[in-house]
Amino acid sequence: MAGLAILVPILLATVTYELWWPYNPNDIDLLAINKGPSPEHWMGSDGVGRDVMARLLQGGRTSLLVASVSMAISTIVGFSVGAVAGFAGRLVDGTAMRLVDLAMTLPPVIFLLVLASIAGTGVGPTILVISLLSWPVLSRMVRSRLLELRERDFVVASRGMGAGLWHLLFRHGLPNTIDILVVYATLQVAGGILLEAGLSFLGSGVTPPEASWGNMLNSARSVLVLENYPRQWMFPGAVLVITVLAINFVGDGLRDAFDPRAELN
Amino acid sequence: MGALASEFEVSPDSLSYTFRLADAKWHDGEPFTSADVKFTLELAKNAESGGLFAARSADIASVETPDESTVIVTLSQPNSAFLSVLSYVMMLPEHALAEIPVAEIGKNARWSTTPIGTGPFRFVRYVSDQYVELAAFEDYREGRPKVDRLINRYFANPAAAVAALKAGEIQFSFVEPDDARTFDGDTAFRVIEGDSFVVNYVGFNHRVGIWDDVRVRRAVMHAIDRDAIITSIFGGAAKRADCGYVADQFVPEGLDPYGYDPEKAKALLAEAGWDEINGAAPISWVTYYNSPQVANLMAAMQAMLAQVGINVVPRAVDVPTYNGIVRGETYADFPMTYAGLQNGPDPASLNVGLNGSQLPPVGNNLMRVEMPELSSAFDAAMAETDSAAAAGKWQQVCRAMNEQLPWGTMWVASRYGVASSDLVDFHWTPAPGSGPYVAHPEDWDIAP
Amino acid sequence: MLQYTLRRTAVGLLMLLALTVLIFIMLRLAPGDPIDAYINPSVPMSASDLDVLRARLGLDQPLPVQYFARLGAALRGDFGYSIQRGGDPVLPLVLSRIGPTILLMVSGLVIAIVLGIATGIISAVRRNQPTDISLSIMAFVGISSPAFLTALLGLYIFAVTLRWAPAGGMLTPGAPFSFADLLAHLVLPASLLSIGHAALIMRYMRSSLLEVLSQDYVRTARAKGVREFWVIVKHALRNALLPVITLIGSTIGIAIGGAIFIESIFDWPGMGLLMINAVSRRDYPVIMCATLLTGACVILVNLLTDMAYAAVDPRIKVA
Amino acid sequence: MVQAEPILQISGLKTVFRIAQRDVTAVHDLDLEVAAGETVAPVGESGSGKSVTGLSIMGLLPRGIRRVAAGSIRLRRKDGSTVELQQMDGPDLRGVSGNDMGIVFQEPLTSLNPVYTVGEQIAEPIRIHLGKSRRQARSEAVHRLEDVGIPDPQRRAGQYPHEMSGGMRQRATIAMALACDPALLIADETDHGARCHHPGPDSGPAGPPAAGAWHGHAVRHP
Repeated sequence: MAGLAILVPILLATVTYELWWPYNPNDIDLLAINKGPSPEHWMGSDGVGRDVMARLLQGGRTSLLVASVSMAISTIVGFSVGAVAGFAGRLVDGTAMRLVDLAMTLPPVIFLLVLASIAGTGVGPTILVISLLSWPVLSRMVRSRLLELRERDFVVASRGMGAGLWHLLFRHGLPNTIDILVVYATLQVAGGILLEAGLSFLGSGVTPPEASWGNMLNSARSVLVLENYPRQWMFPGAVLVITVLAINFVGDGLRDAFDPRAELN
Repeated sequence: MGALASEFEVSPDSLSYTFRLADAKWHDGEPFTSADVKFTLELAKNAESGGLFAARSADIASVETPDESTVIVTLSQPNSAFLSVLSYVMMLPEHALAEIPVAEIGKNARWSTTPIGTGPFRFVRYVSDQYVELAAFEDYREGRPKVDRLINRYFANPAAAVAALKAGEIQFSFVEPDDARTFDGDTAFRVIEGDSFVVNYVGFNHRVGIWDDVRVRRAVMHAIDRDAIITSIFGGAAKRADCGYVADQFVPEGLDPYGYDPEKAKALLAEAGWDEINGAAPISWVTYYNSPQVANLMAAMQAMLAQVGINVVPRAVDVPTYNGIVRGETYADFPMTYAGLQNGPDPASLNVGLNGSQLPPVGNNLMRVEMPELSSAFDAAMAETDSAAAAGKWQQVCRAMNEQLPWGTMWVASRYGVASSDLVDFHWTPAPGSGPYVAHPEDWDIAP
Repeated sequence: MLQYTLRRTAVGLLMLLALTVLIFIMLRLAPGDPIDAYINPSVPMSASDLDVLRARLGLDQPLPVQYFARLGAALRGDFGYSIQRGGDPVLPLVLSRIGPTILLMVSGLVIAIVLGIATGIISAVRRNQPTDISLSIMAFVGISSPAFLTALLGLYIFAVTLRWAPAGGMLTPGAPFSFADLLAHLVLPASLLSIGHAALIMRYMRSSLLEVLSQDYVRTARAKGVREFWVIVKHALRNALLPVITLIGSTIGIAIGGAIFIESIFDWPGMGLLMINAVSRRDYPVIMCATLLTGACVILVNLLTDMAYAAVDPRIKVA
Repeated sequence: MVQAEPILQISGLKTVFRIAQRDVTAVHDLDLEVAAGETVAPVGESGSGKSVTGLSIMGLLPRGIRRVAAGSIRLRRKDGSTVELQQMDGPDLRGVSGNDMGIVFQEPLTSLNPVYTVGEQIAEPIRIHLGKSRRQARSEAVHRLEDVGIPDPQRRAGQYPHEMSGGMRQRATIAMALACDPALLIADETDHGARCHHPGPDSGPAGPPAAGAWHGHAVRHP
């Protein structure tokens, strides 16, 4: 609950900031670069005189968008592959799992490089990269849950009645893995935000000057900024950590909610 | 090479160069002789060796060695860049390499584990991605160096180099211009400023069609407030470039400074019919620079160009990706670039990037500049062997660049090195690594 | 058991083959090749020179020809020469990097495992008490911080400002090898590396132990008069370790590719740094060999994890 | 063999649960006596507090959410001394549970630890309370398995719970509860195992344990 109390205002602020914050995230002011916080610029200005607060809010919008869309994609892909592997026969299962293993064996650096250079950099490719890196974990979890289930009477029964794969997936697969999915989804949003930040560090995330928390944090790479203008990375860093923290709390709460024993608390 | 010749003469027809070699020894004790020079130059000409100078040393007709310390190089045609090319060539010991097949030299294990040279320090070991260790060479021609060992450390991340410098683990390093500023006022360090000899430019791809009208290119120049960027983002550490050169002798009077004037830029665009040519469609703006400072520069320029109605989208890629793109034929992938090209100390460096005869695959004219006036200015300057007259010819090149705007030349930034104040007699220029700068490491010493 | 191992090995080899094909194709899809990486864009260079170099490296051949030539050589144990490093043979180069990565990874993981399991147990036993809450918050902050930021800050605070540790590298350059020197260079990156893992292990340990502590057999153990300490250590912990082992296994698998951020920020000469450098220079032979080696390690670790699982839990039959 | 003082004497027991900030009384004012050799079988509906009473005696209610609000539980130990279980704290109570009183739970599968062999689990209380060596405890455990009628006990002792049938496991849990010849055996709805076998009079110096069989349906005891 504490998680939601933090998350909702952050979400609201990033979505509505244009209505109440006078500065534009990409407006430069070369006469006022690297300024400290002031009544006009609450968080100061960055290396080209852009308002840090406006960039923070716009960056939050980008980061959250990247994280949520990639979460949706990786959840769908992860569930589908895991569920098909879990319900279909041994051959399909074996193939799908080797595919998952292969995806997990690929060195992420190469994956990133290639995807980024084929697809270019920016919001779309970043979403793609994060989704492609994340789905195998979910597939494994869904599959192992469904494998337990496959032998149970009701699945055998509905199979005996000639239920198709589609039916199995949505009538039995989805309800029985919904807890995994929901928890994974929340944690993946948090993971997505962190991955986006990491990608920016490697130079292949959302490209500047488009603001994202990742590329704002990335300015800490410059010793000048790290040392002399700490607020340029501290504010986005703090907001990023707090947001991820809040999402993780929500995820933890959901996990408890899906665990019947937790009611005893 | 330059450092190993004690003196040289050029024949009146500019075809024959006679070098007198300095009295030097290889690190294994063997004397450095004219045979080594002949061996090296012939190897450089031979494309099979995998050297990068094959095309540029193609003009060498013959190399003669009348005695151990004299070399006569004859060219098939005059080439004013010859001495400059020669200064890049590293001499190789014939006695150590002669029996290795030419095609194998590039990947021969013995050479990569025990290279020898004639410099003040000899190679001890190389730990990959970590450091090179060098030790004083007792028989160095100008006397034994003062320090016993020299270690050249490699850093993957510029911040780590700065950290190591600040932590006292290393005594000097190149630093990013921004990072150099963090040493201001710190008495434990000395910040050394040097000319980068690299002109940064906004590259217009002349094959995509949107830059054909010179008024559009001029509008770009007027839209960008270069002086403000140099003052604020560079902190003054750059010179405005109104053509490819900033060195006084190559810059004529009366160049158009393209002052910051967004209204004029808009007017020029309207005249040229920019709305018809491209309008607000996004233009991908590719660069291989990945430093935080360039990200800031490009963000500033993007915002300025947006004000006049040119919508550019910066895209930073790594060096191989950049080279892969700009050397390819898919012009739509790089309608615009932000890049740099070496413009000195030898002004001829720019020829290969701007002369119409240097279009790929022959040369490095990646923006596909084909401007007859500019090309002939380059040809004239390249053929001029009289150094006094050459400066005037290079001024012509500069003037043509300023008028025609094959590129939007922006500035020449300074390069920085930071050295610990403990270093004594430390002469070192933070210039491009391949340049012929005399650093005299044999004099360096660390204060007790 | 033998049959199982053999089958897994065969599948593993097939996967490695698939991996090489995949990497090969992906590398060639990326724009820029080793020659493009070789040239500094600000130094003039003619394209015809470069084509000569390409031909010398065989980069002008059709892709399948290049692939099978490489594969054939690799099967004979010849992994080629590094393009970037002036012809160093690849295999010794890559092998020389595995040691430092394993050293860093193992130290980091040992710190993480000890710290994570200990705090996880304390948290579970003191569930919802102040100790648990503060440990949990710390773990959440650890999980929620970007790795590169903690590494940069750690470098800056401990190496530059406080000067407690060297700023990078594995050994003091030029100094004779000493264990103390290695340790001094290792402490900071290993500790920073362990933060995220420790936090994750702690969370898993805590929830897994809580789950196990509510099991009937724990009650049975108490009913037998077993001391609380032994109830936890002997009866609960062994059961609770199962999911944690899976987690650690998959972590090892990922970490063998090198802790990219830590290695590049601290210039640790491991696989991560090698890979980043090789990728940025498009050093195909090095990338292929390194990928193959890390891929083999990941597959091996997966196999070992499954076996460790079977050792801890008699219900799981390795078959 | 009925003796004058009862093995177990419960008076005025009240056990309260705290669930979701509300107190729920699970056992209200219970009086109960079990004499030596006697079998007492409380009968009641599901949820009437039979199991809770058993757990209250053993001190096994989950910590944090339960408390025994009132009453006393007195147990006569194997050595004849009588203790008040309500006043005993952890270490003291541990000396009693598994030693002077044993409990058999409802679910035989889940009450056995899956990662140890049955023999190890039966031997554990013997080692703790009777101070036997690992080897001695092990052979004692085999005897206990034999006592509850498991054929081939030597082999069975080396098996893991999941390798046994449901009935086997049931007997194994009983063997575990009886490992130290407790004075009191609490059988929590152990209907099918308890009826079959019971240690004979020769199984220990204190004689057969008094048993409380908390059943919902019927009492079956020889």
